[in-house]
Amino acid sequence: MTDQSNMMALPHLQHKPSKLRLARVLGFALLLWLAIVAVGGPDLIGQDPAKQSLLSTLERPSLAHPLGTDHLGRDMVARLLSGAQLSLSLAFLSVITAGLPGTIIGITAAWFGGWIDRILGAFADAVLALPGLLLVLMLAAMSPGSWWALYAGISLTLWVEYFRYTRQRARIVLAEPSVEASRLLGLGPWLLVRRHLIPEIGPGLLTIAAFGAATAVTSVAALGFVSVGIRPPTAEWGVMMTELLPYWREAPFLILQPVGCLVITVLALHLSVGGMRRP
Amino acid sequence: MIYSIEVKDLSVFAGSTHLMGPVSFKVKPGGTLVIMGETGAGKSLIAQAILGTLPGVLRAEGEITVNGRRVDQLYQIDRAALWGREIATLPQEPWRALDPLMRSFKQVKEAHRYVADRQAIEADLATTEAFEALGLSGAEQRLPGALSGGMAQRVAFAAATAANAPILLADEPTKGLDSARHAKVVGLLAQVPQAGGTLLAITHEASVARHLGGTLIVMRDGTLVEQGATDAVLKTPSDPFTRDLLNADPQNWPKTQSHTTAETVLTVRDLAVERGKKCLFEGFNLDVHAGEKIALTGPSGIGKTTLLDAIAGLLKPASGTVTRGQSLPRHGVQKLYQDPPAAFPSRVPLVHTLRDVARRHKTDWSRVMQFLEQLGIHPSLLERLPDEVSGGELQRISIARALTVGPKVLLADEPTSRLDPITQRETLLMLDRIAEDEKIAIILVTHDQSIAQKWADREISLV
Amino acid sequence: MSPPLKSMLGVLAARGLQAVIVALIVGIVSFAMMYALPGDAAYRIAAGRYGYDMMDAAAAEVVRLELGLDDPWLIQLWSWIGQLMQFDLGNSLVYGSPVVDEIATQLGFSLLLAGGAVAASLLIALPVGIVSGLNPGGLFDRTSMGLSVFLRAIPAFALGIVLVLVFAVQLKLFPVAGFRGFDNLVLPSFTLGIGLAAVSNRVVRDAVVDAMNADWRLFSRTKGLSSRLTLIRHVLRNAALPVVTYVGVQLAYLIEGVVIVETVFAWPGIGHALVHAIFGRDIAMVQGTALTLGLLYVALNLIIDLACRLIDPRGSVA
Amino acid sequence: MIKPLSAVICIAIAGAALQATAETKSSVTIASPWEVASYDPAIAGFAIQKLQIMENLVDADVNGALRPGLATAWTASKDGLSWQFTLRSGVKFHDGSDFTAEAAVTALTRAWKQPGVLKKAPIIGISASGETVVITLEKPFTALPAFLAHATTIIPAPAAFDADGNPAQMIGTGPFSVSNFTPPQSISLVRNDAYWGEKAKLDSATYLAAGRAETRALLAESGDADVVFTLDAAGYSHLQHVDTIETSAVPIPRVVALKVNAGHPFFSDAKARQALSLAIPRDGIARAITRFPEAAADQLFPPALNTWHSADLEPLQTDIEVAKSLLSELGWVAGPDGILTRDGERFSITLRTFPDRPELPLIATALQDQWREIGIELEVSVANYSEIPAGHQDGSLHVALYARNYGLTPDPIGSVLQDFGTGGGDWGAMGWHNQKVVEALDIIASTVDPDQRQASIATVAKELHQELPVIPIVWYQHTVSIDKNLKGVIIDPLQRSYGLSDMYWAN
Repeated sequence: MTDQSNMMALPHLQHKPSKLRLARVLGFALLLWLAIVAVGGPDLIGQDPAKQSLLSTLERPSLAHPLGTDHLGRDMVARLLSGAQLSLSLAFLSVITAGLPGTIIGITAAWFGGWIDRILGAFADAVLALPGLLLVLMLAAMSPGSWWALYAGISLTLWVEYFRYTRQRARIVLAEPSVEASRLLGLGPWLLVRRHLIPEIGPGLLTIAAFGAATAVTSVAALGFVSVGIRPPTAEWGVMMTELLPYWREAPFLILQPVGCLVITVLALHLSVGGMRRP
Repeated sequence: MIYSIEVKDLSVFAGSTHLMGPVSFKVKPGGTLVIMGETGAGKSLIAQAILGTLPGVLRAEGEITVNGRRVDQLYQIDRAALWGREIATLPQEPWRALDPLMRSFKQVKEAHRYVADRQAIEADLATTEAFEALGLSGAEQRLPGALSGGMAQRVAFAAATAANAPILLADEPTKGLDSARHAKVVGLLAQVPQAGGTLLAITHEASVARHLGGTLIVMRDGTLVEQGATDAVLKTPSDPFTRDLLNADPQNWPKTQSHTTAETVLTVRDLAVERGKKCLFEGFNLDVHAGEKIALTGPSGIGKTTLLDAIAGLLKPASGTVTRGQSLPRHGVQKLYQDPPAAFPSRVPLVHTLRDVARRHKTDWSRVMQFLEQLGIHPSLLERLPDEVSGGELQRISIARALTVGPKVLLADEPTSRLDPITQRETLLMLDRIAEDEKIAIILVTHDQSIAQKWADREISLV
Repeated sequence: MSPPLKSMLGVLAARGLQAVIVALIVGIVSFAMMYALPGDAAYRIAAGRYGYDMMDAAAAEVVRLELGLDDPWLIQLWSWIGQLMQFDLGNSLVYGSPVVDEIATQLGFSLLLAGGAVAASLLIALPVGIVSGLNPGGLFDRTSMGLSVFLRAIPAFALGIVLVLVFAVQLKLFPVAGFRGFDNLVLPSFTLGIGLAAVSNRVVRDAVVDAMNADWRLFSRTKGLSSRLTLIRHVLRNAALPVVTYVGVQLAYLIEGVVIVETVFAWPGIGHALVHAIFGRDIAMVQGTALTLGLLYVALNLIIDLACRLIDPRGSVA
Repeated sequence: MIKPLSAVICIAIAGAALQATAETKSSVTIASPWEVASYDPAIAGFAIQKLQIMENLVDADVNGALRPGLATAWTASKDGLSWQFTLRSGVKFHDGSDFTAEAAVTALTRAWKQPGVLKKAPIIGISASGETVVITLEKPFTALPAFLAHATTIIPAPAAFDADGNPAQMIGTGPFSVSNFTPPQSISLVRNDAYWGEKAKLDSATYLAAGRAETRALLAESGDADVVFTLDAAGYSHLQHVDTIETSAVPIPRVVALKVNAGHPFFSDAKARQALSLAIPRDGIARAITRFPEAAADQLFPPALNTWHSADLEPLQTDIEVAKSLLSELGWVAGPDGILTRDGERFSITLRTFPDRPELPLIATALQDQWREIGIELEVSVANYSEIPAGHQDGSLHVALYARNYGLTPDPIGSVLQDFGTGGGDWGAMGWHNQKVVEALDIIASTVDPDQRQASIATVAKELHQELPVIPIVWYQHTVSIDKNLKGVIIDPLQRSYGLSDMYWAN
C-alpha cells in the first residue's frame, strides 16, 4: 500500500487529464459510430433482417454472412443492425423517461425539504417496494407486443434510483455556503440549478444513465426469457439474446453477438461520461 | 553528538520542477525548530519529507537523519515504523484528522494500545490520564464532529503523543483557533522541549514563533531566506522578506483611518438569535453607518456567524428587528466567507460566476474588470476554476463579486483567517480602501484582537 | 431517552408506516392492473389450470361460474381487503389451494436464494472492490472495471448456463438444478451475485478510495497505526457506510433476477410463482406474492437502516 | 476473504459427497418440463398418472390397445347405453384403505363434473353396484373405455380429499407412493410394496420439473437426471454426442397444426386453405426447427395413430407457384408492395400462437416469411393460448398455430369428435361444416363393427385432407435421454406413463 498524502493541495498534480481525455474521445467516437449504425440500420448493408432460409441456419461467418446466420437462416449483421435501431433508441428513451422525472422530483424534494421531501421519499420507497417486474409484466400485458409499453414499464422501475441519488446529493450541495452566497447575490433558481446542481450532480447521473441503458436492454432480455415481448420478426438485442440462447451450444458465437453489442454500448457510455464514478 | 533531526541539502521536486530547497538544519534533543513563511512556500513539504509522507508524485533529495539514523533511503515500511514511536505528528485542521465514526477516547486509546503496545487496561488508564491532563474530561465519548476546534486539536495531540515519541512535528497547529485556544495549544507545544523532546513547528504567525523560541527558518516560494536563533531573527531580521513577514503581523500594523459617515444603513434593535433551541445572545443593538468599519470579536461558538446571518437576513431572529436604511437596495448586504473556495461553485470557471452576477444586477462588465484591477487580480485568472487559484486571490475575487452587486454593507466572516500574514494584511487594507471609496459599511468577524484594534473604527466583542 | 435509541425507534416507526402504505398500494395497484388487462380472465385461469390439451371454452365457463368473476370489481377488491384485514390472502384462483400455503413453501426458498445472492455478491464485490480501491487506476482496478461492464451486459440466464456448464457439467462441483441440498444453492446464488457484484464492487471501490484519501486516514498512520490496523479499524468501517446503503438499493433489483434464476435452476421460488400468477390471471396469488415481496423489501431495508445506525453513531444517515 | 471462500468450497465438497451418496443405484431422477402445482386429478392428473401414483380403471399398452387396469373387465349392454366395469379385488390404496366401487364412483363423478374428457362423453349417470361401476349413456359411445384410461379419470383414495371435497393429497393405488411434494418443482416417490401388480424394481424416484429446455439438457449431460423427457431440438442433437447417455425419439400422435377460420371471407373457399397449405415449407421447418425431416406432416394424422393414418392419401405438397395461381383464381391481385388485395381489402391477417411450446413461435415466424412470398401479410401474435379458444368463440380468430394431441385417449375419436363434429371445436375446425364427416364420426363413435368403423375413419381422413379445415405442418417426436446404465425404459408414445416401474439399474 502506498501512502498517498493530500495534506497539501497540488491541483496540477491531483489528476492526470490527458489519459481521461483520451478515454472520452474514444467513448464519443464509439457513441458516434453506434448512432450512425442505429440511424442507418440494415439499409447500410442492404440485407433484409427478416429474410429466412431454413436450409442454411446457424451458419458460421462467411463472405455472404459476415457474422453468420441465426436459427432461421437470417443474416446476423442485418438483425444486429435493425436491433441497434430499436434497442438504442428505446434504451435512450427509457433512460430519458426514467432520468428526467427522477432528477426533477429529486431536486424538488431537496429544494423544498420538509414535508414535501418526506412525502416524495415515502412515495419512492413504496414504489421500490413494489416488485418492479410486476409493473413491467402488467404494462406489457396491457398492450401486448408494444415495445413502448415494455420500456415505459422498465423506466417506471428505474426512475427511483435517479430520484434517490439526486435528492441525496442536492441536499448536500444546496447546503453549501456557495449556494448561500449565490442566493445572497440575488441569483435566481435557474442559475442555482445550472451553476451549482448540474455541474455537481451531472456526472453521477450520467453514470447511472449508462448503467440504466444496460439495465433496460437486459431487462428486455429477461422479459423475453419469460416469453414476454416476443414479436416476430422484430430484431431487438435483448430478445435476440433469448432467441439465440437455445443454440448456445451449437453456435455460441451467435448469442455472444448481441451481448457484445451491448457491452460496446455500455463501455462507450461509460468512457464518454469519464470513467464510472458510481454514486 | 546525535541530533534528533539532521537535514542536509533537502530539496523536493515534482517530476523535474523544483518545488522546495535546498535547506539544511540540525535540531538537538530538547531543541525547537520553527519554520515560517507564506502559504505555499513549501513549509509543509519539509515536514512531509522528514516524515516520508510526500505525495507519490513528489521526490525528495538530500540527507535526512532522525536520531542518528539515515531515513531518506529507507523503505516506506521502515519509515512508517518511526511514526508515532520516533516522530509524532500534529495535523493541520485536527477535526478533519480524526475518524468521524470513532469516539475520541477510543481514538486515543488505540494509540496507547497498538503504538505504545500497552495492555488494554494500562491503555485505558493512560488514556484517561491524558484526557485529564489536557482538560478533555467529559469529552471521552464524544465523536469528533461534536468537538470544538481546540478540543479536537488536543485529542489529536493526545493520540499523536501516546507513545511519547521524542520528536513532534506540528504543521500550523493554531490554524483557525480563537485567541484563547490559540494560547493553550502554543503552551502545549512549548512544554515538549521542556520535557526533553524535540519540536518542529510550522507556522506563519510571528507570535507563535516568538513564544516557542529555538531556531527559526524563514521560507519563501520554496527557498530558504533566513535561518538563525528565533529571538535574534525576530528582533533584527536581515532579509527584507522576513521583515515584511514580521510587519504583516497585525501587532505591527499602523492604525487605519475612519471613513464613517452620518448615513445609517442598518439598524439592529434588541436582537436575539438561537441555534437549535439554545439562545446565543439577546438584546443586541447596533447602528451601522455607511463607510464604517466594525470589528466583531469574541470566543468561537459565541454566535458571531449566526449574528451575521441574522443581519444578512439569512435566518429569522428569535426576537428583535433588523431595519434596513431606505437607501439600502434589496441585495445591499453582501457576505465574505472564511473559506473562499467554499463560497464559489466549484466546477464552474470564475468568469461565469462573475458574469452571472453582473448580468443579474445590470453592472457593466468593464466596471467589474475595474474592481478586479483595483484588487490586483489579473483577468486571466478568471478562466480558472476556484480551486486553481490561491486563497488570497480567491478572497479578493469574492470581494469583487460582492462589489458587483453594489452593496452598502459587507459582512466579512473571518475572511483572512486561512491566509498568511502578508496576504491577510493586503486583503484587509483593500477592504479598508473599499470602505473609503464605495462608502460601504464593513462588519469584520475576527478572533485576532490586534486586527480588531488596528483595523476597525470600533470593536464590538460578544461575551 | 438516549438519542441512538430514539433514532432506532424513529426508523422502526418510519418503516412500519411504509409497510402499511406498501400493503395498500400493492393490493390496489395489482388488482387494478389485473383488472385492466385485456382478454377474458376466465379463459386465462382455465388455461392456467388445465393446460392447452384440456383447456377449452367449456372449461372457461365452468371457471367463470365457480369464481364468480362477473361480480363488479368494487366488490371483488373490497372482499380482498376485507380478507387481508383478517390476514387471509384467499385461495389461488388457479390451484384452489390457499395462497398462504403456496407462498409459505416458496418464500423460504426465495429468501434462501436472495440471501445467498447477496452473500455471493459481497464475497466477490468486497475483495475486488477493496483491492482496486487500495490502488485506484492500477491494472487490477481497470480490469475489474472492464469486467464489471461486461458482466453488467450479460443477461442472468446466459451467465447461469455458463456457470452450470463449467462448475456442474465439467468440474462436477455442484448440481445443475433442483434443491436437494445446500450445494444446489451455490450456482444460482453466484449467478445472481455476480450480476449484483458487477455494480457493487465499483461502489466498494469508490468508498475505499474516498476513505483512503481522507485526512483522518493519514493521521491514523502517522500516529503510528500499521496500514493493516488502519484498514481494519478505520478505513473499512467508514467505507462500509455507502456500501451498506447501496445494498439496500440493490435489493429492489434482486427480484427480477430471482425470477430468471429460479426458472433456469428449477428453483421453487416466489418470483417464479408471481410470473405464473400474472400469466394465469391469478389475482389472489398476484396480490399475495406482490404483498409478500413488498413487505419483505421493507423488512430488509429496516435491517439495512439499523445496520447503518450501528456503523454510524452520528445518527442521521444521508 | 479466505475464510468465507473456503466455507463455500466446504459446502461444495459436502454437496458433492451428498450427491454421490444420493446416486445409489436404486433410485432415478427424471426431469420433464411440466410443473405440478396441484393435487387435483383434473389439473395435475397428467403427471400423477405418468408417475404411476394413481391408476385408471382401464389401462393401455404402448400401441394404444386397451388392457385391464383397476377394472378387470368391461361390457356394454346390447343397446350400448349402459357399461359395466368389474373392479379388481384386493387392491389397496397407499394409505392402506381398500379400493372400492364407491371410491371409484366418487372419483369418476368428480372427473365427470370437472372439465375433462368425461364431460365430452354422453354420460348421464355413474353408479356403483357391488364390485362393479355402472355408467349409463344417452347414446351409444364405444370409446368410453378409452376415455376411462385418460389422465383426468384416475382414481384417488377417498382420503385424498379434504372435508370440503377438495383434493389435498396424492393417495392412489399405483406402484409408487408420494413421499414428498414441493410444488411446483418436484415430487419424490417411494415404491409401493403393497402394489397389486408387478412391483417396481426401484426403491425410489424423484420427479423434477425444469421449465427450460437448456436446463434439462444440462441435467442430462451432467447425469443429475437419469431420464430427461422432451428435449429441445438443439439440446437433443447435442446430447446425441454425449457418450454417457442414450437418446431416443419416438413419434407421438401430436401434430403442429394450423387452425383456419373457414367462416372468414378470405378462407371460406377450400382453395384458399389449400393455397395456404401449399405455401408452408414443411420440409424446411422439419429440418431446421423441429429437426426430424421425416416428420413433415403430409397429412393430419401421424403414423403413430395407425388406425387413422392412411398411406393412400396423396401427400400435401409445398408449391409457391400453384399457391399463387389458386389465390389469383379467387380474385386476389398483388398490390404495389407485393401484398395481395381483393376489392380494396388487403390480404393481411393475424396468426395467434403461444410460447409454451418454444417451436411454435419459430414455426409462426417461418410461415410469416414464407407467406409474404405469395403476397399474404401475416401478423404473428404470441400470447396466452387461451386466446385461441376465445378467438374461436367470438369469431375474431383468423388463423391459429398450436400443437394438438390426438392421443389424449388411446382412441382419438374423442378429440376428433370435438374438433370436427358439428360446429367444429376450439382446437379444431372453425366456421366449417361437412355433413359427411359428421355422419362418419357418429358411426365411429357408436358402432362396434370394426370394418364399418375403419371405412368411416377413412372417409373422415380423406375429407379433412381435401377440405383442410385444419392444416397439418409437422408431427411430433417424443425425445428422451437416458443414462446408459438404466435399463427397462419404455417410452410410451401416448405419454400416459414414464414407465418408472419397469426401470432398473444394470450393474
